[in-house]
Amino acid sequence: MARLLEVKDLKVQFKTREGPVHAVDGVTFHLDAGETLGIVGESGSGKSVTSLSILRLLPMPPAQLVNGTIIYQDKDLADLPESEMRAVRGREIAMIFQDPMTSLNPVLNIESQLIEPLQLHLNMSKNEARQRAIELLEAVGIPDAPRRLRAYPHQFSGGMRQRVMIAIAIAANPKLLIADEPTTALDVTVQAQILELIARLRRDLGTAVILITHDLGVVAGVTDRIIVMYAGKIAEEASTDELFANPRHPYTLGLLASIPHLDEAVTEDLQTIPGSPPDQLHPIAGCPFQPRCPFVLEKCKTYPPYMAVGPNHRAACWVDVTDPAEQERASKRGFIPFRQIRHGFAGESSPAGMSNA
Amino acid sequence: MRRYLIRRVVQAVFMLFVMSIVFFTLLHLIPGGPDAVIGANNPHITPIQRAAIRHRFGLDQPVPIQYLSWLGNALHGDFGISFSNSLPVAQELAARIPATLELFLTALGFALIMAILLGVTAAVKQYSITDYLITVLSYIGISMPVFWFALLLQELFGVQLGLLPVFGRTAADTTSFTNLEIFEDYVVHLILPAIVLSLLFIATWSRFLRSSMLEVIKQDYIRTARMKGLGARQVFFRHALRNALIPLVTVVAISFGGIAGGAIITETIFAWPGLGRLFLVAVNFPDYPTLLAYLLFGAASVIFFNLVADILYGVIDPRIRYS
Amino acid sequence: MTLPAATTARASATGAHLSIEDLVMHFPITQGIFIQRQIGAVRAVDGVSLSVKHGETLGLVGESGSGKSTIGRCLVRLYKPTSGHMYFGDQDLAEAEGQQLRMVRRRIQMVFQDPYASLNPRFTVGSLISEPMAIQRTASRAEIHTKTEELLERVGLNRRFIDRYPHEFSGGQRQRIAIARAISIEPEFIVADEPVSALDVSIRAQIINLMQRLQEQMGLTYLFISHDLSVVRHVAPRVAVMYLGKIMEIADRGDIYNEPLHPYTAALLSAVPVPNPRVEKQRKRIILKGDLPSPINIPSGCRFHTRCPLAQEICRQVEPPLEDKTGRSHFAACHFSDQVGPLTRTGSVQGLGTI
Amino acid sequence: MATVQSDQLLTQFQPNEITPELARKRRSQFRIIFDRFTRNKVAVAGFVVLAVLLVAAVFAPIITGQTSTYDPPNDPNLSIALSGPIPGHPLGTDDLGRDELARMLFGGRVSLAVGILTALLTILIAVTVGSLAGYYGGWVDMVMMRVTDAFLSVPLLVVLFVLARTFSDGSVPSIVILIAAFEWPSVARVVRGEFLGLKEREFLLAARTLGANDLRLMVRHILPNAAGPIIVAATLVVGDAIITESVLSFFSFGVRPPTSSWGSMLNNSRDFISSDPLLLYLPGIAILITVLCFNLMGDGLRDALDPYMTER
Repeated sequence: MARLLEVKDLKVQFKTREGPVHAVDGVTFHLDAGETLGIVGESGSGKSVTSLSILRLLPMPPAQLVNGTIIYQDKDLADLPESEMRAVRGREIAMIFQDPMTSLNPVLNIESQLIEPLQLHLNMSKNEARQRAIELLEAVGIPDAPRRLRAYPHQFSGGMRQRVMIAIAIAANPKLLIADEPTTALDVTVQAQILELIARLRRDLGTAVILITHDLGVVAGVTDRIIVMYAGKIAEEASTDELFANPRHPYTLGLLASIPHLDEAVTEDLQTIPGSPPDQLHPIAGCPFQPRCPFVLEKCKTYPPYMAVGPNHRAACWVDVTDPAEQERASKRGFIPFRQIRHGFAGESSPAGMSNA
Repeated sequence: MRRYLIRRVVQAVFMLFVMSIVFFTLLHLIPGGPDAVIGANNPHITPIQRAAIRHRFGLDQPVPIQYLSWLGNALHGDFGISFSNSLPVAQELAARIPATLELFLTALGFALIMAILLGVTAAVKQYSITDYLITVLSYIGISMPVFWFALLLQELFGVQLGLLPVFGRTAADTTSFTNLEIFEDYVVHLILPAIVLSLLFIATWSRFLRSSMLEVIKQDYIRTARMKGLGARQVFFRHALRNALIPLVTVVAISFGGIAGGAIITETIFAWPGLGRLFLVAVNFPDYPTLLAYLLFGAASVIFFNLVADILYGVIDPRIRYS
Repeated sequence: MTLPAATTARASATGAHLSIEDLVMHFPITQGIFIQRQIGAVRAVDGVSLSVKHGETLGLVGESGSGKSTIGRCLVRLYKPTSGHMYFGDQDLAEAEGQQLRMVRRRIQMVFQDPYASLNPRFTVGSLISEPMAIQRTASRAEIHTKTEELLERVGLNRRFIDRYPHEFSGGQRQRIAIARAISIEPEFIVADEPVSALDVSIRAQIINLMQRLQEQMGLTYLFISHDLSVVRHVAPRVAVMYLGKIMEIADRGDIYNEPLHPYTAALLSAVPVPNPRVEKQRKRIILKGDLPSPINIPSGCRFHTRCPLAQEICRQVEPPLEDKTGRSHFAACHFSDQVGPLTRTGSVQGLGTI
Repeated sequence: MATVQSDQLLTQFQPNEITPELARKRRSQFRIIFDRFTRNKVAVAGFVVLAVLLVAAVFAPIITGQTSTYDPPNDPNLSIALSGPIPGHPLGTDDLGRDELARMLFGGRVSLAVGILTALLTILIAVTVGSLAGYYGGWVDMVMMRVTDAFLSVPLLVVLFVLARTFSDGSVPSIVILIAAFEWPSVARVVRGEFLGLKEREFLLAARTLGANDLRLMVRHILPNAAGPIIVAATLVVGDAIITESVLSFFSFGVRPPTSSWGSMLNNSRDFISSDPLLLYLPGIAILITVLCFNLMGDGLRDALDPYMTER
């Protein structure tokens, strides 16, 4: 597959009174045409900042692109002139955001917001654009599109607004769609609708997708590959199946073990990751996960290189967490060997619709 | 929306009615009220003359009756007769309105243009020297006593530089002027008072617009607009300014309501023959029928323009228009 | 307003600690020039009956606008219910006033969703945790300090933090502070309103475990309100599902998750993403059409019929009662609960347009 | 088994978890606010200038050797009238030959007194009305807000002139009462807004579920969180009141001689603009600087008093 995007050693900082916040701290990844990549992380992990810096949508200042290249096709977006960047935004790469309630301009009707990218990038006349806008609204599942075109954002529910947002994003047929927590603000049944829609559009249009979320469940179903971020760095990267089947970073391991799984038997206690996510104003020397890590070693004080731990599988950890000896050592710090969910699951206790029938 | 409108209008009318009672009672019950004023300047007045005057102005009736008859007349546009020159108050006021409107509209129009220019510039160039300069100037504008500023301008442009007239609305004698000269004469007389009157508006509005603009720029939908690939100009004027102007529109509308009080200082200092000067003369006399009418005029304009502000807000903001 | 025989749910509630009967909470919408008159109501809770056994956890699940949080707030009497009863022991919480209400508040406490918002930023941790003791006068001035330090350690915080302000703590630590405050006067019952939703994923397990440990140690009873079905399944042996102000289904954990008897529960379950790609790729989803109707204008008959894949004519007209469908205290309010099983197995994806 | 391990984990890790804020030395609430205020250099400058002005005004009688509260030394000496700066009179003399410096100090005493006293009275009324209306809502709110609306519908300067002419005896207290009577409604709205917003906040709901009574909720919980906007409003009222007083005095409706304020001094000096412009400049600049400093300080306080401490 053709390489679409290549991000190398991206560093983004926010200038504050008390010093720089190292929001993204040396992130390297790539994306192929038509691929769906998941970026998973908690608040402050740098996942959203990474995605916003691709389109250079961060407010600068206080944000500052300190280092790195963002090669899209053959252009480096990191130092493209603003005028050329505008031709990339919306046309080549488009984005949808977390909060559909605030992402649409409240004083403009849907039509004028939706035809903007059509007129700008596809040079459509107003009439052509209006026709296309109706098709787009229908494509994202908004009933009665011609009439709804005249409506204002506040007349739509959250789920409908996110559909409008998606229509705006795909209007000029971008090659890459970045979805930054597109369902976090929505209810679970609406989330299912939106994820379904994104998956279908991706199939129909062949668009590459970067899906950013804090919810491991959301990425499990729709992505080809996943990046796990922690404290502005990539902790682990693998194909989706491999990541869930064979997690190799203690953070991924902890994350998977600490959330209750609907497809598993109910346990007495959840395994916890002690402590809190770090504050990027005061980064920890070496591996940022060490204060919370049961596998921690003396050499974790220097940051581990990304090590290939399998085909298409990288992890930034000195420890081989699959080694029984290491697990034994870690169990003294409270580590519970990772539940064997991959080797089939107890059919009896798995909720409706989740057993492999 | 229609129901809301009716409700607001009814409320406004009721408020004005309450105001009229309050003002009437206030002016008639205070020591040194209308009764005491009669003949105050004439030590030789006889009790019979006094009674005649009291009767003529209806002051021999109980206050509630006086109020009702005043109200009845007022509803027909009759606000009584001035104590100072025995002319109908309504007529006096009406004669002064054009001069005040001319000054007020010029000043507000000028202020609006300046405030938008300065506010938007400051917001676009946040933290630049221009921004600091505008901020400093608006702070000074807010903190400056208007009458003092007026005196300084008068001294500088009128007396020292001799560039502009400092008193009145027109030259004393305009009979020999051509039409163009008459217009010019109006304009040069307007400049200083209009600048003085607009100072406070420019300062407050530009600061208001700057902060509302900066607030809007932070919103998610501005990021959406940039995501589409729109240029800075379109993002700013099409997406940001519209949202930032909505609250300013209501602030401006409310400022109109201050016409009665706002004109007093400027008109007095520049000897502008408008309502404000009429009022000041009435206060000093004291000419109660004129004062009462003026107070009501003031309250009415505040109430009316508050209403206008509410309605405008609904018209401009689709979130309210459709709910 | 007539309510269906939802009260049968009470029948199973032997030894119930808390028993809610026909709870209604309508927020009036008023309009008027001088005198406000009511022109409608937000029917947030529209006739709910349920009970919680001593020392147990009842999970209350629903999407935003379902009324689940309103029930919680009625229980701690932040709202006075429009009608209905909330029996707590022999006391009706709906009726308690004045001194009675103060005494009740000693026995029922609440933990809120957002630990950034639920702690007064002007208070120190010590004064936050000790405030209930000061108000309820359950401890003397001298005891309060020692007790506060003990409470801090009990929830896993250092006792040296007693003089610090909330903004100095992380989200997980703040929620511990909020929990310490709630248990400081040794209540019997805790309403936990989305206690982990605002926390980072890696923190949630800490708080869930803490709450479960405290339950064992103190014999607490929980009403655990959440939109997260996985979390509720983990903490609550019995679960109620709400939709638009009513309970759609209430049953034991195993029953409700394995064999839902209401299409809404089934749809909710099928919509929850599971962190397992193998399961995800095989799953059949029930995608509900449309949006949640407004709680001002609740649909006739079964309130779920506008979005239900099983809806028939009868659903538009007759509101189904909440009744025991299996004889194992598995209550569901659906005319066609026997068809929910097949629906779960096939899934249903509503037709959508194509590009 | 699992339980034991995670319990062990809890005790092992949590108590020692130190966020960067916790790692710092403990600071009192006052200290935090002070630190944040001092970061705003302009606001600090405003505060310093105000402090100097206040000290000068407070010690005006000692500096000039006068014992009266508000009245400046009245020692006309027409031989040195309108002198401009001369030895013994660093700022010159007025049209009656009285020392301008002494008059400025006493004028400032009056202007500052009017400003500060008005602000105090305004806050007292506004907090009472605003907090009751915002907290209780319903008909209490309805009645109080209609009254507030009525006051706000009054054409301010017009009514002030009329009332100053009729009610006021030209003393400082009467001016203070007059101005405060029309300053409180807008502040009351601010207070009401704060109370309305804060009473729905979760921490307040939490306190209510603890059984806290209304008084405790209002005084211990809401008021400290609303203090910021109230204090800021107070500083703005000071500036407003000083200007309003100067306008009243300029039109001879304010304080009456022998008491003088900066405003009445301006009224007095109008006629001497050509002969001794210093008499016009000094009081005007004094008003400008004082009001400016109050406004700058208010802005600094606005940021320093933000209760949510979004940034340290």
